[in-house]
Amino acid sequence: MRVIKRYRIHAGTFAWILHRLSGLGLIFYLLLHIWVISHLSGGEESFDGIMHFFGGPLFKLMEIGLVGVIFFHMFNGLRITLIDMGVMVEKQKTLFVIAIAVWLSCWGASAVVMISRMMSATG
Amino acid sequence: MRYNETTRSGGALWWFFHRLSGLYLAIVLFVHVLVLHVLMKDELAYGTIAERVATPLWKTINISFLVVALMHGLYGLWLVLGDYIHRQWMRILIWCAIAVIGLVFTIYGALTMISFQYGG
Amino acid sequence: MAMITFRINRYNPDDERRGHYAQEYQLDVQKGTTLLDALNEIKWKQDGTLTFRRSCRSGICGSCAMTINGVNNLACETQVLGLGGSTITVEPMRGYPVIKDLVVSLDPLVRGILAVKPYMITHSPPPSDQERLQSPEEREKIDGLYECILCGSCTSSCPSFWADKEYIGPHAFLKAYRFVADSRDEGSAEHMEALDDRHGLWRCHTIFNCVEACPKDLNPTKAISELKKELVRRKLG
Amino acid sequence: MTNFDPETIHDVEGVPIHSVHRHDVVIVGAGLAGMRAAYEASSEFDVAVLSKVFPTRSHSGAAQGGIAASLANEEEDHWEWHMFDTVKGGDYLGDQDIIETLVKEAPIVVREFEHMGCPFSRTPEGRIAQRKFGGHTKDFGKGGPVLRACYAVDRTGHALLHTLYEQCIKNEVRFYPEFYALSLIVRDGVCRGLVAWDIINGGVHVFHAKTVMFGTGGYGKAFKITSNALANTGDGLSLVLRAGLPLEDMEFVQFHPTGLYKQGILVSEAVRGEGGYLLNKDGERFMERYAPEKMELAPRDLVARSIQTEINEGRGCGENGDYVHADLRHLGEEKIMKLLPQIHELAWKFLHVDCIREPIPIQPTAHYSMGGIPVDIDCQVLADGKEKPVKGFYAAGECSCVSVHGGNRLGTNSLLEASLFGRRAGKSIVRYLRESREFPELPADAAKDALAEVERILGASGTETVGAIREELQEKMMLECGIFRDAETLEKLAGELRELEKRFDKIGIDDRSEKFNYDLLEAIELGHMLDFSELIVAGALRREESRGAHSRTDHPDRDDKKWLKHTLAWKRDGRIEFDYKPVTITRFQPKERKY
Ligand SMILES: Cc1cc2nc3c(=O)[nH]c(=O)nc-3n(C[C@H](O)[C@H](O)[C@H](O)COP(=O)(O)OP(=O)(O)OC[C@H]3O[C@@H](n4cnc5c(N)ncnc54)[C@H](O)[C@@H]3O)c2cc1C
Ligand code: HEM
Ligand code: SF4
Ligand code: F3S
Ligand code: FES
Repeated sequence: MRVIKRYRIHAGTFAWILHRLSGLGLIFYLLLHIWVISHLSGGEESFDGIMHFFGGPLFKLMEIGLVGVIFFHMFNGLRITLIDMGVMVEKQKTLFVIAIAVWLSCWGASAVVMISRMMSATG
Repeated sequence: MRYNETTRSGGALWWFFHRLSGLYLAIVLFVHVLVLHVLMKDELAYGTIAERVATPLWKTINISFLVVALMHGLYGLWLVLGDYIHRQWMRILIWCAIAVIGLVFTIYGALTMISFQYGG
Repeated sequence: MAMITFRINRYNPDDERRGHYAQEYQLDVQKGTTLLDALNEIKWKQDGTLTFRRSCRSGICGSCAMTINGVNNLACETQVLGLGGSTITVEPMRGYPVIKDLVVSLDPLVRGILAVKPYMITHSPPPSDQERLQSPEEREKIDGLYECILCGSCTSSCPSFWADKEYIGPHAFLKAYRFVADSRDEGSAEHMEALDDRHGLWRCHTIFNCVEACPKDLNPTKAISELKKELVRRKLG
Repeated sequence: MTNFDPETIHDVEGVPIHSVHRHDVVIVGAGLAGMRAAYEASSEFDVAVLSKVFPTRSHSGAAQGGIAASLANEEEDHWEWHMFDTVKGGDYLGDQDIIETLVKEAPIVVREFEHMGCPFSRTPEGRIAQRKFGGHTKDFGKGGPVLRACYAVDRTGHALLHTLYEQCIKNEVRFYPEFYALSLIVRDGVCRGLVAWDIINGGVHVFHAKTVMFGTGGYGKAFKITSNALANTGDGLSLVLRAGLPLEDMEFVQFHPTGLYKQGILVSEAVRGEGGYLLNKDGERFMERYAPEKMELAPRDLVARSIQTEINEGRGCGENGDYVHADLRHLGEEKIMKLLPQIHELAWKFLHVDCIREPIPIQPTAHYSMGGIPVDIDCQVLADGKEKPVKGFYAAGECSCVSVHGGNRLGTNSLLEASLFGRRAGKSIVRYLRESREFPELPADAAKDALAEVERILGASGTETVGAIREELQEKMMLECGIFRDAETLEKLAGELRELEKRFDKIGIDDRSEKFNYDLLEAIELGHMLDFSELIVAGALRREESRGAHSRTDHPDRDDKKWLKHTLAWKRDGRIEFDYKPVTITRFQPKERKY
């Protein structure tokens, strides 16, 4: 017997998919990060070499993205943890809006700081 | 349908750990991101990083962060895969693979941290 | 009065090859007409082969749960004109095997329920000639839990169920917690036994689709979070 | 546990061997009556329950208000008072010996439900909470309304039904959900099982049983405006008729005063019990005219007739003047949301009326069938309607007539009846089975009629449609055999029903598949409704008096001399035959019924 495979995407589904993707992104980033940091033991040259490689504007932009991903996973993770603690289970929609708002404002603020630093560095 | 021991996951403690580690990561990571990615004045260079990494306090924080983040993240990966993969042997295989990755990276990362010395 | 098009996802088990297909019906709809009224009208006047479950037509039996414009709801509680729009899509609930047209198999629902030992467990004998006492405050704890009509909307809407056919499901978690939260029940451990399982609670990722889908405005997610905490508490001793 | 032994399974013509089942007890109906019996009997025997809808979807779940028992949790109450109210409410047609059993055992049954885990509402002391309900009074009608209806907010039926389902699961009752009973196998006064249709997969199944019990519920669907579910088509009644057995007091159909306008969906009596007013188009509390003392809390038949009179005499509300208002506004938001949340929800979802701010448009709705399968106090079905039981055949609940409700059922007495007599049926089945170890022989042609019926309808390709005939039946029954009746219209209606039956022979259906074919089932159900509707009309025509819910405008008074008796009716070779039996009177002599 077959099953139907369509369903409306509610906010919760959306947050869950993003949380998944961001979580998966982060674990792969973390593995990469560990490898990068391991260059520290290789001494100054090796580390600065790789840092230089990651220092271009493209990677700077990606870094802003990374901060966004971290912040999303973090604030959504906190939202889930609050729900699990029984906080605002009945007002989940409000909590969802708060989480998204906090995420966007933290990300926005960080992005402003980072972009302006980028500007001053290049300019 | 029987829900019996062979499928028992022992998920309770892992679930709890996921929340706790999440909280811990939220604090450490928030600071980490602010300090290193946002408020950082200079280029990320060997000097600036290495100086910090070498202090014992930062060493402990970094190592605990490493372990907790790996466990949190890899268990998260297991959760995701576990949602979609139901064949028992595949599950065992994946569980082992994730455990190995975890072990390798923990050791690898920890060695970097512990062995590192700077300016002294 | 408005002419509404009903786009109904159909499936005839005697014609496997054709599979699922959409068929459209037109109907003049008045204020006050529920979707169930409309479906009945279509069945009785236009096409007797159109098949769906229904009984109470007053939102208490749970028979007529289906996916309406992409969300699960009870047809008998849905005002057609309240949906807005001139086309309404009606599909069988997602995730359950389709038996015919809008009728789905209830086996996954029943399986989930059976897994949680869905009955009050007591060891001490009840007082003779008297009820067990339960204060109004204790009784209040099972409000929002015992009202479940077993319509299956919640579990059908849950992505975890889509991925795992043996997922016990939010409807069953709600049922389990209905007993765990009952001051008279003495078998919490037994109700929760099956929940600490790979098809159990830990497959719930707090997605809240179940809450959005529940036509009785119940909150399975709340029950789930209470159960998770309870299980952890027991594990930690 | 099971009796499965291939050697002993009989061949039944036309039915594959794997579709022949054996159980000690086969119960049709998973409402309160059916499942309460199943719970009782399953402690010792192998019980199967068939239901045409999934068990928890039985119509018992729709009951809102409460279940009566003189627990005296809230204030003084006695079974004698409850008995008096029931006798009087039934306009003295109820059998008093049986009513005495009903009211005496009521507290036991309700407490058992509590012990099973039913989530009753509670008093501050932690006891089962009780509320007022129409017709239930203190001190043999001399005091005011009494708090007697035990309730779970306004979902009492739902709470009870789910509790029973849970307990049946615990007792490992074997459910056959979505199986439709097609015919009974009664030979030589012994019931040997029944034939059923597997709705999901299609196919005729035979259930070979030592005992069969019916808890198939009511038949409100024979009327246009009804509070009943679409599944309440009274199949059980006509199955019994077709097996050559009689039905009792079929002319007594209760109309509930407060149905949602047009939909018929019930606005619980709690709406009156908690203090709602009934207003006509002039905003007048018209019950002052009909029951100055009890006002809105008078019994249903009286209130329903009062509303209908207001409407008939041009004091109804709205454009067509065909409804009145139930007004809750003076109760205030807090009380409404706390005590009557489901009513608020119903009015909002089905009429878009917010009862905190607006009155609810209501009209009388066909609600309950007092008549049914004649049974004795142990729920054994009576072959002659009087004392000769059919061996191994039981019935309880709304489909039966033990006669506790007489001519008119009091609110909250039927949940009580269904569960109490379900329990008694279970107990007497257990007693019976302890004696008889053998399965009665299963005739080889047991499924003949059922197979023929299904085959005929699946192949039906006439021009008449089930929908049209049913609509006509429902409309006619409502108008011509409804709250007010008279000889002329009833005679006309009898003729019209015969016409409808002829048309029914010429139906055609669209869906010819075997799997989940509601087209087929609706046709079978229509056949049942036509069958017993004839009996209702014929019984109503004969009973030349007004009693309880049966109200003849051409015979407005109760006539105890001629009509203090139960109607029994058979259908033999298409002809209706009548017999009567006396009413048992013990404590309370018939008196005029005034409120
Ligand atoms: C809206 C509403 C509100 C009510 N409120 C109250 C109240 O507050 N208090 C009170 O005391 N009473 C109330 N009543 C009356 C009371 O609910 C019913 O009389 C009682 O529940 C009947 O129970 P039952 O077990 O006899 O039948 P039901 O619960 O109707 O069950 C009938 C069963 O038989 C099955 N069945 C029928 N035909 C077949 C077939 N051919 N094959 C297989 N299965 C079949 C059905 O599937 C179902 O499982 C109310 C009734 C209605 C309609
Ligand atoms: C290095 C940082 C992090 C990594 C690599 C990471 C990774 C992951 C992954 C892969 C998942 C699984 C997602 C899923 O099951 O859908 C997950 C889940 C989760 N993460 Fe993180 N995470 C990190 C940081 C955080 C932080 C800072 C929080 C904040 C509290 C957090 C809270 C959670 C929670 C609560 C879950 C469980 C969600 C669920 O059950 O579905 N994580 N994480
Ligand atoms: S919890 Fe709600 S959606 Fe789920 S089965 Fe119960 S009533 Fe339906
Ligand atoms: S939708 Fe599913 S994942 Fe959990 S919160 Fe509800 S059960
Ligand atoms: S028909 Fe019963 S819930 Fe819709």
